[in-house]
Amino acid sequence: MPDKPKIGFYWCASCGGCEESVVDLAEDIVMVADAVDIVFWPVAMDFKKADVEAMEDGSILATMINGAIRTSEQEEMARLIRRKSKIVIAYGSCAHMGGIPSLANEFTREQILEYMYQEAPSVVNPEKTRPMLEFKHNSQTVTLPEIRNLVRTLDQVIDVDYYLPGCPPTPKLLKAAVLTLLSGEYPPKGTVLSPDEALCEECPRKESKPTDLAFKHFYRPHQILFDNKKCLLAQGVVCMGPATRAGCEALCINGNMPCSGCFGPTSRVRDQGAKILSSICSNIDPKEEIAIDAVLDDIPDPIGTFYRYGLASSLLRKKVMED
Amino acid sequence: MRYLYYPGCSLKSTGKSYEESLLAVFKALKMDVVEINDWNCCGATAYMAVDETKAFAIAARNLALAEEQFNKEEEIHVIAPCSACYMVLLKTKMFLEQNLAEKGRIKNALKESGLNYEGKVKIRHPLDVLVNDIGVKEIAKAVTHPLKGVKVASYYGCQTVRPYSTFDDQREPHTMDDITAAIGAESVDWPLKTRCCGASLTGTIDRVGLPLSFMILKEASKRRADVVSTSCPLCQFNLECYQDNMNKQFRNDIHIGVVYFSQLMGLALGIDPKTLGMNRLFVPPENVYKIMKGGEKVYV
Amino acid sequence: MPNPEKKEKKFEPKIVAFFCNWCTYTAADLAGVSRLKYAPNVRVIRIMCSGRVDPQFILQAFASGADGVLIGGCHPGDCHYSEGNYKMLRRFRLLQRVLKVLGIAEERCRLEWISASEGDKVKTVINDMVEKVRNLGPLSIPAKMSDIDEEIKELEKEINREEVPQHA
Amino acid sequence: MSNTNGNGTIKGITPRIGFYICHCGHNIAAMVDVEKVQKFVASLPGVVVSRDYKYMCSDPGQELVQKDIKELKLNRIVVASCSPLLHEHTFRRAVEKAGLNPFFFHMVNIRENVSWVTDNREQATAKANALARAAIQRVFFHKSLETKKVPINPDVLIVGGGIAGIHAALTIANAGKHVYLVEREPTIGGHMAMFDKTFPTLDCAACILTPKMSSVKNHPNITLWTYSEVEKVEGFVGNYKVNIKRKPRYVIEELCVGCMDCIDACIYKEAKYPDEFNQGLSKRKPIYIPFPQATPQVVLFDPETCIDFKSHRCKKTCIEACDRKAIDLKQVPEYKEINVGTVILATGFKTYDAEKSPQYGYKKFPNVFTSLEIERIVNASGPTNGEVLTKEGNIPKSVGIIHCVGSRDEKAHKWCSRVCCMYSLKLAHLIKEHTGAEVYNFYIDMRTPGKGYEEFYDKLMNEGVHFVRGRVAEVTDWALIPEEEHKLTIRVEDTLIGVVRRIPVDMVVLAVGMEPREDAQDIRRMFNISCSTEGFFLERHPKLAPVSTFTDGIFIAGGCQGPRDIPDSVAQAGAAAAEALSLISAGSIELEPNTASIIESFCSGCKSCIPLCPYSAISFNEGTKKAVINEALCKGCGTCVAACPSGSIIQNLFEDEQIFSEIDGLLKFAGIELEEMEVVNA
Repeated sequence: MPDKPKIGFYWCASCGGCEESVVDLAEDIVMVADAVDIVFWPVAMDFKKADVEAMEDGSILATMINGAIRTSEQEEMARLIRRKSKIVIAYGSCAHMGGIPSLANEFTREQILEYMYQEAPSVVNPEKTRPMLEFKHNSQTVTLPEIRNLVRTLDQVIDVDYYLPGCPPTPKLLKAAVLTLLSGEYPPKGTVLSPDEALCEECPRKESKPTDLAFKHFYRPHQILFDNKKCLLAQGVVCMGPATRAGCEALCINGNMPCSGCFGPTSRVRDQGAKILSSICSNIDPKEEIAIDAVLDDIPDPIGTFYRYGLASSLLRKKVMED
Repeated sequence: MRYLYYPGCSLKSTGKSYEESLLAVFKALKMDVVEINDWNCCGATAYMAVDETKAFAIAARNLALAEEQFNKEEEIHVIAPCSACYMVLLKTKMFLEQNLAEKGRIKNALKESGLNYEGKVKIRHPLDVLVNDIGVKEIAKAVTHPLKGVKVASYYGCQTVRPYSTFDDQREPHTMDDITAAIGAESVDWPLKTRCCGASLTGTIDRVGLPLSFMILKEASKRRADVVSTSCPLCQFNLECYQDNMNKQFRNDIHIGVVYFSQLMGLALGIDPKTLGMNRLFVPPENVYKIMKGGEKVYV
Repeated sequence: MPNPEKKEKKFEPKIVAFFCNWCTYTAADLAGVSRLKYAPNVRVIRIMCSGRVDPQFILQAFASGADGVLIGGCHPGDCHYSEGNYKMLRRFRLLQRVLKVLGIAEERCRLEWISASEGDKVKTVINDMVEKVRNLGPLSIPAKMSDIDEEIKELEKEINREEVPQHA
Repeated sequence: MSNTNGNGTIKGITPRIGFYICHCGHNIAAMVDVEKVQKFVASLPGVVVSRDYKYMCSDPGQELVQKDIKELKLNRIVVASCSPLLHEHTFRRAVEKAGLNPFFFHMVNIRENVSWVTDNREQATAKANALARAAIQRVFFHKSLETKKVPINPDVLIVGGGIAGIHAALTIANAGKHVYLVEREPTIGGHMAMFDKTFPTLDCAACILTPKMSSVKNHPNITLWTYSEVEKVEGFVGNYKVNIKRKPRYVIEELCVGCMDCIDACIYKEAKYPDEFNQGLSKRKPIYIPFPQATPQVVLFDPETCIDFKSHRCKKTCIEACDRKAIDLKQVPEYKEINVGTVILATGFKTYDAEKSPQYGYKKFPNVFTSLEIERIVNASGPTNGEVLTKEGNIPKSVGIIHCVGSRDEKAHKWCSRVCCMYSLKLAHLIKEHTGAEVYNFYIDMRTPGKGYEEFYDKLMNEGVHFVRGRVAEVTDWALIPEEEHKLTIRVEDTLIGVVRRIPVDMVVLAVGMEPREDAQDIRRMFNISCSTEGFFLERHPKLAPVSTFTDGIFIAGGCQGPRDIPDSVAQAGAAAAEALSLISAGSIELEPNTASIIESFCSGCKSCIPLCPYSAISFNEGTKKAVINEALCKGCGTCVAACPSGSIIQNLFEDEQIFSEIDGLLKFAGIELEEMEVVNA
C-alpha cells in the first residue's frame, strides 16, 4: 500500500500513557490503521533505529513524538525523526511542555543522580557506583545515553510543527488531528491542536462559579470532600482550569478532581504558572501581608501546583544556579 | 530584656559614684545588666579631630565587642551612662550607617582583630532605658522612701539630649523630671536644663568656664532647689567641685548639693547612701537628708 | 559563553522597574526635577497601576537577563484605582515563593510603595537595591541557559557535519 | 544585531520608525551623548530616520517630526526627551496634525529618568540607549486608537469656604453655572474672617470679606452647605458622584433668622466654654453663633457642652424663646448625594502649633501669644474689644514679634510660609497703634515681595518699630539683671552687630507659619490626588498647571496647595474657576484610550476578572457566558489584564506584547551597549 500516508509514533521521556491513548482510539484505530501506513512505532511493533535511518528524508508524513527530552539518545532520535518526517507533532504534555518529568528541573543533574544512586531509601550503594557512559570490555565498547543537565520540551531540541496537548491527549483530539493530516489542509505551523480558550468554557460546573471568590483558604484535594456539582475554585481548591487550554472536555472535573493544567496555556500566555498565580492571588481576600501569607501557606508546593506539566516550557525553565 | 553596660573612663574614676549608684538602682529594679568585656575608650577627647577613621574604628570596636558578647540577640542594647560616651557611640553608629565606604574600611580593621560589626547595637542612655523600657510606673512602685518635699533641679547638660539623641526633647527634656516625679520629689521648673556647664573649659580657661557653672547653680538656688540632679560625670564635677572657687570669684555663697539622678533614685529605693557612693560627694546634699529624716541630718 | 575578560569589569546590575503612573513614576520625575543622583542601573517601564504588573513580566525580565526587578506602586490605601496595589502585593507574595524555589534570591525582586512626593525614596530604594543586587552578583539567566544548551548544540553540529558530505 | 535600516521586521510587522532625541538645551545634552544615541538608534531595525535636535518640544522641533512623517512616510514616532507626564500630549498632537494616528507615538524619558539623576556621562548614555531601544521595539506593536469623549456635568463642587472657595464659587456662579459650596465649619469665611486688617493696605478684613460672604449666601446659583463634610467621592472627570454629610446644628437652618433670642435665653447666664473663633480667648454658650457676621446667620448647638444633650434634664428655655420654632434637638445628620463634573478643593491650611517649639514658651508663659490670637485681640469685635493687654491686664510697654515660628526650621518645617513677614509688620503696626509700645521684630530675612509690600516695610521702619536680624534662641523667664525680672527675656543673636542680645519684653507674639491641615491626607485620598512632600496638595505642574491635579477635573486653590496670602489665594481661586469653566464650556473631555477590552472569542467566562475591577466595569453576559468590559466605566488600570488567566483581555497602550517587547529592548544589549556603540561609531 505505497499510496497510504506514512505515520510514525515515538516516545522519549514519558510514562507510556500517551502510547495507551493511541490504543484508546478503540474501534477508531481500525479507521486510522486503514487510512495510514504506520512505519515506526517501537512500543507496538519491532522497529530498529537502522530501519528509520534507512528511510528517505522526509518520507514520513508525520511522526508523533511523546515524552520530554532528557537523554542524548532521545535527542538523537528526535533529530533523526525530524529529518525523516515532513511533519513532527509534539504529542502529549511532556513533548509539548516538558510534562511531569520536567519538575526535575527544580534540581541539578548531580542532585538527582546522587539521590537515585546513593540516597534513596531503597538503595544500598556504599561504593557510590554510578552508571558509566562508556564501558570497554574485550575490545567491545558498550555505551549508555547521557542524562542531560535539563529536561527539555521537544521544540527546545528540534523544530516542531504541531502540538497535541494533554496528559495524555484525548482520543477525540488524536482522531481529529489524524483527519486533519489526511485532509491535507494544514493549520499554521506551531498550532496547538486544541481550542484556544480556557477550560472553563467547556466545564460542566461553569454555571456554579461565583463572581467573587475572595479566597480565605485553599484546600488540597485530600483535605476536603468535594461537592461534585460546584466549581472547585469556589470550594477553595486550586483548579488550573481558568489558565488551561480547553479540549479535554473537563475529564478531571467530571472525575471530581481539579484541573491540574496538562493542556498548557492558551496561545496568548507565555507562562501558564505565572498566569494562574496572578489570577488566583488577585482574588485572595486579605490585604495585610501577614494575612496574605497565611492564605498562601495553604499552597505548600507552588511549583508542583502551577507548573506541574510545564516547568521546562516556563519562562525560567529551571532552577537558577547562582554563581 | 538584657542590657550591656559600657562604663567608659569617667565612671571608673571621677564619676565612680555614678557607676555605683546606677548599678545599685539597676539591681534594685531587677534589671539584667552586664558590663562589656574588654571595652576601650569611646573616642571622645581629641581623637576625632586627629583622625576620624581611626577614632570611629576605636569606638566601633566597643560596638563589635557588644555584638560578640550578645551574639544571640536580634537587637543589642548598650547602656552608656556618660554623656560623652553616649554621644560618641551614637555618632559612631550613625556615621557607619551613613558612610558605607568608611564602614567597609572600619569593618576590615575590626576583622583584623577577629571582630565583626553588623549594626545590631542600639546605644541607650540610662534615662531612656529607665523611662521608656522600665517605665515611671514601675519605678514608682519600687520606691520605699519617697523623697517627698525635696525640690530637684534636673540638669541634663548638652550631650545627653543633643545632637544625635532622640529619646527626649532636645530643648525641653523631661525624662529626668519624670523620674524625679516617680520618686516622689518635686521638679523645679527652670530654663537652664540644657545650658552649658563650662565643660572642659572650667579646667582650662576658668574665666570662661566658671561663670557658666555659676549661673546654673545660682538660678537653681534662686528657684529654691534643694539639690541639682545630673546625668553626666563632667557636669556633676564642674557644678559640684568648683563651688568654693565660684563663691570666691563672684563673692557669693552658693552651697548646693549636685548629685547623679541615680543617687536620688537610690535613696528613694531605700539603698544605703554609701552603696550609692554618696560618701564621695564634696557637697553632700544636706537638705535632701534633712527632709528625708524629718530634719535630722545623716552623716556619711 | 561568559567572556573571561568581562569578568574583570565591575559588575553593573541590570534592573528592570515597573513604576505606576500616579505615584512612583511621578516620584521618579520628582527625583529628576530635584536633581537627586542615583545609580543608573534601573530602567523604568511606565504602567498605569502596579496592578497591571503581570507576574509574566517579572519572569520575562529575569529570563531576558535582568539581575533584578523592582515594582513601585502607591502606598496601601493610596492607589489611584483604589486597590490595584493590593492585587500586586498578593501576587508578589506568592511569586516570591516561586522565585525562591527556582533559585532567585528574595532581594532580586522588590515591591516598594513610593508616593508621588517621595522622590527621595526613589533614590534610596534604587541605590539600596542596586547595592544588594551587586553583592549577589550577576543572575545572567540567558548566559546560563545558553551554556546549558551547548550540550544539545554539539549533537546538532555533529549531525550537520555528517550530513554535509552526503549533500555535497 | 542586524543593520537592516528600514527593513526591520518583528512578527511580520514592518514599521517605518522616526526617532528624535532632544538636547533640551543642556538639560539632556550635558549628561547624555545625544549624538551617540542618535547614531545607535539609527542602526536599529525598523528605524528610517534618527535625528537629534536642540528643543524637540519647540515648534521647529515638532515641525521636524511632521515633515518626516509626510516625506518619509513614517508610521511610528519615538521621541526621547523629558517625562511623558510633561510633553506626551504635545507630541501626540503634533503627530496627529501630520496625519498619523497619535497613538503610534511613544515617548522616552531621558531627562527626569536619566540626565538629571545620573552623574556619569558614559552610564547616562548607555541608559538612554537602552531606553531608546526598548521604545523602538515597543512601537512595532503600537496600534491606531480612537479617543473617547465624555460629557462634562456643568455643576461644580467647591470644598472649603475660605476666601479661595468663596471667590471661586462666586466666579463660577456668576458665569451661570451651579456651585455646591461645602464648608466644614458652621460658617464660611475661613481664616480671613478672623483677621483684623489686611496687609499692606490695612483694609479691614471684615469690610472686604463679608459682602462676598453674603453674596455667596444669596446667589441663586450657589447651594451653600455649611457644617457639612464630603464623605465619599466616586466617578471621574465630568461625572463625579459625591456624598455629603450635613452635621446636625439642632437648629432648622431655613427657619432660623439669627435673632439670638435663644442664646440669651440659655440657662447658662454666663458664657463658659472656649470660643473657637476667638482662639479660646473668650467664652461662648452651648448655643452660639460663631461671630456676628457668620454666614449663614444661623445659631447652632454644641452637644458636647449643652446640658440637655448630656443629662436630658434642661428646662430648654432656648426652645421656648424661639418663636419660629427653629430649634430641633432631635435633628440627625442629613446625607446628600450630588453629581458634579468638576471639583475645586480649597480646604485651606492650619497654623503651626507653637507648642512644638518649646523654646518660645508658648502655653508655658501666659504672655506668649500666637499671631492668630493677636489678630483676634487687636480686632475691635474680638475678646478684648480691641484692647491689647497682657494676661495681668496691663498695657504692654514692649512687645517682641518672633518671625519664622515653625517655618524655615529644620526641626519644624523647612519651607518659608510666605505671609508671616508681612502679617508681622501689620501686627507690629497695629500693636504700636493700639498701645504705643516698643515693638521688636526678630527676623531671619525680611521677605516682602509683592505690590506695596516693601513700601509697607519701609513705612514700619519709619514708624520706629525695631528690627533685629537673627533667629531667636529662646524666650525665658530667667532674669540675669533687675530689668529682666518679671518680664520675658528674648535671647537672640543680633547678626547685624554680631552680639548676643537679651531683650526683656512684656508680651511675645509668635509668627506661626502655615502647614497642611491634619486631614489633608484623608482628603487627597478621597479625591484621588497626591500631596507634595510637605503634605500640601500636589499641583500637576508647579509652573504650567498650578491649579490642576493629576486627576482630571479636580482643581486646587488657596492654602491647601501651599502657603500663600490673600491676593494669591484669590488669584488662584480665579484660575481654578476658569479651569473648571473651560472644561464645562468645552462640554466634553477626551480620555486617554488606555481602556481594557475582552476578546470575546477567547474568553472562557471564568469570571476571575470581574471582582478585580474597582469601577464595576466588568460584567458577565449571561447570554454568551463571557465577561464584557464596559469601556465607558473602565479607567485603564490594567489589573484585570494582568490577572486574566487565559490572556484574553488586552489593554490599549499597555498590551502584553508592547510591554514584553519593552522589557526585551531594555535588556537586549544590556551590559554590552557601550561596545556596540563603539562599533556603530567606528
